Amino acid sequence: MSADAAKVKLELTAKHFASDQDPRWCPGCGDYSILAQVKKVLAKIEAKRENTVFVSGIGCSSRFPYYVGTYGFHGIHGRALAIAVGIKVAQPELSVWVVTGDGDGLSIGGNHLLHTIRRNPDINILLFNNRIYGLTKGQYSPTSPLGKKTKSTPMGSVDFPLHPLSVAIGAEATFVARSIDVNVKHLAYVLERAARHKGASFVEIYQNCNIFNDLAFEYATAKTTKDETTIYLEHGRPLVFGKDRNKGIRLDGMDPEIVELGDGITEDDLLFHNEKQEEPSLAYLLSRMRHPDFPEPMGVFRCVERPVYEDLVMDQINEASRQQPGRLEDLFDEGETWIVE
Amino acid sequence: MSADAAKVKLELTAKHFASDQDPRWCPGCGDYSILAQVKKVLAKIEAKRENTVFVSGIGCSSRFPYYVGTYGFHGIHGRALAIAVGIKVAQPELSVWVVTGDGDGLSIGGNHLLHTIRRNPDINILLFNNRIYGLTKGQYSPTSPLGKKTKSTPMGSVDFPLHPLSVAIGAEATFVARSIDVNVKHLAYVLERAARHKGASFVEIYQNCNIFNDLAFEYATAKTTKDETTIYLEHGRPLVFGKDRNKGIRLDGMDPEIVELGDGITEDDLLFHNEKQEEPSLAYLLSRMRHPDFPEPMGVFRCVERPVYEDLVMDQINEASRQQPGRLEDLFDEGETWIVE
Amino acid sequence: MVVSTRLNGAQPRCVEVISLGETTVRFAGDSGDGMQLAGTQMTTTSAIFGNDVSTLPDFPAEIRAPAGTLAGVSGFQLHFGSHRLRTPGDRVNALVAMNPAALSANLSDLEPGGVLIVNEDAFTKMDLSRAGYSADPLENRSLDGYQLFRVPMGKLTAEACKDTGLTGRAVGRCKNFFALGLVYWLYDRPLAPTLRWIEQKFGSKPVVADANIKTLKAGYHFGETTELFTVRYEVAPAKVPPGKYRRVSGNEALAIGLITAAQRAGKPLFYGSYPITPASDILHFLAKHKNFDVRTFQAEDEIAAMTATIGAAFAGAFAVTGTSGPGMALKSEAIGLAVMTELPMVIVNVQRAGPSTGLPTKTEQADLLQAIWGRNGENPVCVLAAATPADCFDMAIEAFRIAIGFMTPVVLLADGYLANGAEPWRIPDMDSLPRLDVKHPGPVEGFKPYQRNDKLVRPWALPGTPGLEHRVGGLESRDITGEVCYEPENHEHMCRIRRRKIDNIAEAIPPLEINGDDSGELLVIGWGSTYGAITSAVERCRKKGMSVSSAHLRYLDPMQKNVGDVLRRFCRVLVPELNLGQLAYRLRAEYLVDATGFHKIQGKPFTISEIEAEIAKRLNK
Amino acid sequence: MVVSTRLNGAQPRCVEVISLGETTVRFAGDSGDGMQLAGTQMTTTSAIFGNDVSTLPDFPAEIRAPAGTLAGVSGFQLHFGSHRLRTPGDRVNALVAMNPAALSANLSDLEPGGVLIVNEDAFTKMDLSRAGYSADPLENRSLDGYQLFRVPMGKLTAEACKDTGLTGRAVGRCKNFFALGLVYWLYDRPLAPTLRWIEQKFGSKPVVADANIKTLKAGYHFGETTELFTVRYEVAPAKVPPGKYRRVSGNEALAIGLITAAQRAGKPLFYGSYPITPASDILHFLAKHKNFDVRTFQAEDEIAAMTATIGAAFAGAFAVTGTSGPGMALKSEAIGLAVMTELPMVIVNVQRAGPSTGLPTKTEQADLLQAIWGRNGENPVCVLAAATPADCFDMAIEAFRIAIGFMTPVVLLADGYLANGAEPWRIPDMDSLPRLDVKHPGPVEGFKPYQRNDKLVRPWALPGTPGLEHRVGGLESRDITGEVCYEPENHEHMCRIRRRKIDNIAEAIPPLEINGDDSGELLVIGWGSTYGAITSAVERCRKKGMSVSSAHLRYLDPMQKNVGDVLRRFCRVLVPELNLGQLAYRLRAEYLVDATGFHKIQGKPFTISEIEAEIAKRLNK
Ligand SMILES: Cc1ncc(C[n+]2csc(CCOP(=O)(O)OP(=O)(O)O)c2C)c(N)n1
Ligand SMILES: Cc1ncc(C[n+]2csc(CCOP(=O)(O)OP(=O)(O)O)c2C)c(N)n1
Ligand code: SF4
Ligand code: SF4
Ligand SMILES: [Mg+2]
Ligand SMILES: [Mg+2]
Repeated sequence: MSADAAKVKLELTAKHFASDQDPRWCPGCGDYSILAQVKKVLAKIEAKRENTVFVSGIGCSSRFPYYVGTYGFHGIHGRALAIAVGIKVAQPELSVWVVTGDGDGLSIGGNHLLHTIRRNPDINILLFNNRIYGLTKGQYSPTSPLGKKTKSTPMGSVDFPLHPLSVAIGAEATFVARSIDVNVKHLAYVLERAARHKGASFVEIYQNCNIFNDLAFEYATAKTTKDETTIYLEHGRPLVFGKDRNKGIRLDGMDPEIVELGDGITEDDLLFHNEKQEEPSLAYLLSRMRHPDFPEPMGVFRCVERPVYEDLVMDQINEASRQQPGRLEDLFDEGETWIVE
Repeated sequence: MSADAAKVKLELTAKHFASDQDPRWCPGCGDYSILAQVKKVLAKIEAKRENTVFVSGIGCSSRFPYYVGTYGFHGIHGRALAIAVGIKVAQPELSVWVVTGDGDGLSIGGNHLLHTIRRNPDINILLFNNRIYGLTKGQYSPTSPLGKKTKSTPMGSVDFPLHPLSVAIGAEATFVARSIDVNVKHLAYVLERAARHKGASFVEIYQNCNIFNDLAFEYATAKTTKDETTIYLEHGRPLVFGKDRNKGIRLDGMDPEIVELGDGITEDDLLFHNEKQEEPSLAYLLSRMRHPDFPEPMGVFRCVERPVYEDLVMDQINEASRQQPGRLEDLFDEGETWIVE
Repeated sequence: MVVSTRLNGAQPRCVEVISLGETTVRFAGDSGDGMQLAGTQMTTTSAIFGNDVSTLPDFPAEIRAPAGTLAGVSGFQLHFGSHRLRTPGDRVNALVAMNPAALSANLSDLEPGGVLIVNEDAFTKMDLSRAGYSADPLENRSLDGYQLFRVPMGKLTAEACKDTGLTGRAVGRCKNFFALGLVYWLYDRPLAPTLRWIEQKFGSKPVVADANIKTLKAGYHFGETTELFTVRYEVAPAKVPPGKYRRVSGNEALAIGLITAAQRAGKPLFYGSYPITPASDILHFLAKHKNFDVRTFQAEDEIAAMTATIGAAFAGAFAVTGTSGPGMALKSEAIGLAVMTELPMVIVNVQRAGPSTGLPTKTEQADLLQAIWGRNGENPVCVLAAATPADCFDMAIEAFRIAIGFMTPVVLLADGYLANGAEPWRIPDMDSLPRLDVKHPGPVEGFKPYQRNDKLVRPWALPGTPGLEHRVGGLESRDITGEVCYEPENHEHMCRIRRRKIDNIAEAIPPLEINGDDSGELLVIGWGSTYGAITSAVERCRKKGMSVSSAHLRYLDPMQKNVGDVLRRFCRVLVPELNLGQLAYRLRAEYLVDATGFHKIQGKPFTISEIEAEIAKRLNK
Repeated sequence: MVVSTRLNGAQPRCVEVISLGETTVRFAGDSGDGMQLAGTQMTTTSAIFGNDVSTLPDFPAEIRAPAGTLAGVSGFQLHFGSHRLRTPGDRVNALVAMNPAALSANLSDLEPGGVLIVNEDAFTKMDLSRAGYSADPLENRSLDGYQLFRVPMGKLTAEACKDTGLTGRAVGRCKNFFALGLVYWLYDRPLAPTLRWIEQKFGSKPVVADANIKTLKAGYHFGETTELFTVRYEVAPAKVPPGKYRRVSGNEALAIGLITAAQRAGKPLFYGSYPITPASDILHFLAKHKNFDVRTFQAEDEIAAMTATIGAAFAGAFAVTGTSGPGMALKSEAIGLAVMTELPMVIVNVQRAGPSTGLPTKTEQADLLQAIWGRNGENPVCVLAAATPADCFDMAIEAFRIAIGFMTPVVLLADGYLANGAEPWRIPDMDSLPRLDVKHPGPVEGFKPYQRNDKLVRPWALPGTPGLEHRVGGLESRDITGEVCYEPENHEHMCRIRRRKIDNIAEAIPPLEINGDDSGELLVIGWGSTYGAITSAVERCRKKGMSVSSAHLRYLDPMQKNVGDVLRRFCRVLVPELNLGQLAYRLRAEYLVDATGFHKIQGKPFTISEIEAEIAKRLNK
């Protein structure tokens, strides 16, 4: 099969995951690109439509399930994760994806994020971070930077933002990653990694809302700046970045610092990425590297194994059933009984 | 003034902060000790009863406000922090304390914790962690360890716990500390530090629930073990612990390890605590040191400055009023008007 | 064995035996005194003996108040009789008080002239003052209006345990068996069931078993031999339908009913809940029965519990969430999502006294209109209410029958009184249980998720089925196809369909039955846990010749088709409720009938006589 | 200046002038076509001209649907007349359609024979197909039933801008001014107000200003000179009370009212809210007015917004939270806490079409019984509803008057139609504004937080005041002292007091007024935003001689004291509502009056004629 033929096949299969609804995002919205990559990855991992469920809350991003030809659940604001956990516990074999926004997932739904992450069910959580409330037409969100002027903050926001990955690592997530809507190859890579991880995979996707928060991530996407403002994580590799890949991140105690390679500093002096490090402090530290002080890490921050929630639930059920198969007669007879004649 | 006289004065003043209600916790509950220390610290910092408000949610711990002779608000389950923020924004000059439990503050109230911490209002948050739901008579809580058998988990909990300090640091708290109910001196020290910090001070207090989770912290309180299972943080000092203070914590890359002092290893090789480190990764790493793998750090993990929420709110109001004092006539006349004669 | 010396009937001394049709005994003591145990033992014994029984525990609001204080008093009330009983008894005929606080907290419920047995050893200066007594009530004639029996239970228990090897505080903990033995003698109860229980329970601790047995017998013998008691009571067995019985509380019955429904349908049972008094015991019960494929999910809050339940229903489980009032309020937004997606599930609200946190351990019926109206938009669900503890079993199954039959969330209301109250439950025959047949569509072409059947019910298509891939959500859906639809007419159509579908349930439920004549001067109509008090009161009034009947609603939305008819056949309608008039409001709005309320909102159930008196008043008797 | 050539009255060609009492114009186009701007300009111009006006924007549900699609159509409807208007008009008399999608989406609302002005340049193949047309409606006679005017607005606009220096896409964006100019000519509107506005708005961009001015005038002249139009309309000024006016939408009026209330009391205004359509604009408005000591708090969710509002009330601010239906459901548990703690605050619910997410941008009135009953326990609050956009100002102040006068949360209901609809508002005289006097207790000995005055109102004691230290909470409090209290009688007492306190509000509000005769055959009674349609319909029917009156409820709980009386003075009662009968339910339950509903639940307001027809039907006319 020629490369072209393979491509054709792949695209056909991506179409296989389209629904009969036309997406209704604004022209130019970053959500389109993410949708395309998700469908491609579904094809690549050979997902079955009937065994896949997309769950969301409310927001522009949360319209996502309508556009995927699998099962779908468009929930209420902030609750996608709890719906997803219910689905997973009822039918552990389903492949469950959650699409949420920075408002949906971190504002009203922040608590479910913490608790779902700690329970570690095998679901894939995609948080489309556009640093704004899109659907309600432009209020600041929990990820909007301090001082951000929006409809609800005409003098600038006074709320210090939350950083999704730091929060997820605060809850000790087993899989944490980041990508950007327009970097489609990397996005597809990260999505595939998330899909293949057994446990709760948390992916933050920088997404441009060209209507209410245009260019929020320009620093990380513009040709002229992106090499200096982002750094791509590779497992086992040193943290190198820059147009000429001549800069790196070194640790000074617990503080990361940017250094130039050469002049006595080699890659060996740099921080080496280890996504499998049990101790999540490294992932936390990476999540703290932020523009403009640091290049922002992209890729898989952390990927470790931990038993998944629905397995533990089913283990207990199986164990209990093994010890004493459930018979209604026994249930009725529990405790003391007496016979009246 | 003799030491005794001073002590008498201090105790009198602690009484000054008692209410007319008798505490109704179970005899032996750790909450009593915390109440005593809080009252003592209120006296020590010369708090004014009328300018102090204690706010809580629901739980055994949340009965706290009834026992303090200041203003008090016993809220609903999980919402103490939001109530407190409302109070603070309405009257920034009040001193506001929040008392919450591991269920109240981390289960139903987890989201408010994240958002309050990130906003950084000047309030003191005391989370009484007894790793159980006390008031509802003994279900596991988000801090209960995996496998914990409780009324709602007869076969053991399958939920990986949250760790309050890690969560708080995930939200980049400006003040994070930990103490234990029975270690009254240290508790008083930490409470005083929390009170004096300008910003949201988050304090986890290990609290024994002798009815539903007795001895959960025995490792950290028993004479025979506590020196090995806890480590007291001091700003600028190396992390030394052990009965003979002959052990320490050293960093191996980003992994902490326990080392014995001597044999070539000196205090200088150890990790030095720096509560003022801007970068919270150190605090995060400390929050990850857990029994039985590590001695658990006690004391102030992190204490940094950041503008406080209510000040920023009031700054904007003052600035707006300075630019154009609010006159109703102007408000009514905004936009286009016309006159009908 | 000593027990063989028990002289049934033949009295060693001259003791008068009074026969009672029914009687009420309350055990009261400190939380640590084992009163719940004594009470349940006597209940089982009486049930085995053949009485009808009804019970109510009374827990202190505090977890563990300091010993000896009023806040720490724990009580257990048992009503037993030789005929059908429906409540734990209006007034206490005999009170056992293990300490001054228990006396102080319970005396007002004891009938004048009632039997009062006190553990006089506990009437020390310190305990008197802890209970707020300035003078010793045993000494100052303040108890003259009762038949006071002072029993040095502490000493006598110590005596009984002397040779058992039991020592120290453990001896003190046997006191409840002394009290129990004494009461057994007083009411001529057999010791055997309790002896059996002790042997089973403490089989591995023979010293404890021995001490408890000796103490129980010592109590019994104390009654028999001391001159203190000159009267003894007997309560003959009742005529109860034959069968195998056990005692169930409402929460137990409800949980058993949920498991039964799921098992009869061959489905996993999903229970998503956040602990809250008085609903938590359902979670505890279910978590202990994972061998029935029960998947309990202790959520981070009620909203997660509710939405996880919706997810589980979408994925095909028999999905339930349970809570109490404040939690119900939190679920309200999400229940709307369940209504929109037309998924089957059961939402249990074990009501407690509100508003807000209210009196969390006390009972009330004030969430009815919340259940019906407490959501945004036109948001109809089916609302049911259980009438007695054992009825919780039937209503749990009924809730699922309706939920799956009509693809709708069903709210099942219970309350604190039902939850903790207990009554004998005739264990049903397996064959008598309804079979709940669930039909899921198989793979088809051109599947339409909102294509309805003649009852307006849409199909329950399960993820995992090829070809049925579809999407549901909280936005308005186009009928039949289920896609998002902003068209005005479709919205009106769907709002009306959702309402009509609920109304259609009325076709699938039995008509309202009348207790008493079909028409007359006064109809007393109620719902939920007031059933026992209302029915008994009406029976008493009818015996006195009053023209009164009663009816009890288990279906609150929709109501049964004949409710309007029934109401209109009576001159007046009285609605006793543990609220300020919510069912009355509903009946008035629906049927324009001048139903007037009788309200009690004290965290306590109605007594029979309260309702009796109100009936008489309404009939000007 | 060119404008001076405007030949008022004297027509250069033979044009018939028709006088209208009122008329309705709708501008419709793509979201990017500037229709909202054209509409508001014409509104202001008409108001300044002296007409009464009422308007309604119609936003697309999607943020930015692809250009040219149906989903992207944005509309603005203006009703103006020479007498009192109360609605934005039932049917459209003249429609301006800027593209095929706008035509397709709006044509059904245009009256038969109505004026239809289309931008024919936009009827390209691509745009036709985007709008779902298979054939060009301008060509296939499908529009024969209307007065169709095909105007090449694109070309004419380009022409007009030719010498201004404006180029490219910016020229296209002037098209709305061409349409506006043409419509101004058609209805004989003065250009001056819009010219002034353009100059102000684009003062710093003279090129843009110049282009817009030229285009506006070109549109006007196109009407004047082209042979296309043979008829022109005039709508004489209305007799409106003298005074200074501005246009307000309901959300603006509500926000202004809140600020006014706080300012009149010398209090900070706290507004805790989580964004939600259609309530968000209140937050936006308030956030822009921090110079009035407005402290806006965009919370993490509605529960935080509600509880922060409770905290702010406790600390003495004028505390408000605002939301829409789903958010209201989320707040319900916390509202109970506000009820228990008896703190004053205002809870705004700008209702939208439910249930669940429903039709989030559409209007509905289906949260009335949620407001009254949607909480656990006996949980009464005061419930008010605004009747018109400008009435939102008065009701916001009234809500605070009651909240602080009775120490109670007050729910103020508006809806999407009021929120976005606009009408002229006579700017009140400062002296005519109520002064809201708040009294906080000063330092006293033995302060009792639940000591009530004769209206059962407890004091509002502020943290910061020495000697008043006290604690409040969600557990039941003992009356007077406020300490936690589990006593049964106290609970009943407090439940009844909380209800009675709300009932007492009826003593402090004006009686219900009747529009029409005091008695008669039919009373039409409504609440909220249906005011305009009901009142106008009843007036029309009365003119036709029917025996019908109307009354409008702004107070829903408690209702005014004379409501029962009013209802009973009519043979029949009709209750039009944008729900399935919630006020009707309440009236029936409360007064046992056979009030029957007339329902519309399509996300849209009633038209006057719908209600007119229903009245006629009910009166068998
Ligand atoms: C209970 C509730 N509160 C508020 C809303 C209004 N609302 C809808 S989406 C949204 C936020 C959207 O922001 P985000 O999650 O970041 O999604 P985006 O639109 O940016 O993709 C809000 C506040 C709602 N639908 N339900
Ligand atoms: C909305 C709501 N849900 C549930 C409850 C029941 N409830 C009261 S306290 C509590 C948990 C208490 O645990 P924690 O916060 O750890 O406090 P502790 O009693 O252990 O001090 C729960 C679940 C409630 N009061 N309100
Ligand atoms: S508003 Fe922003 S996030 Fe929403 S669809 Fe438009 S561009 Fe995308
Ligand atoms: S149950 Fe536990 S936490 Fe609660 S008062 Fe008793 S000992 Fe303390
Ligand atoms: Mg967003
Ligand atoms: Mg706890």
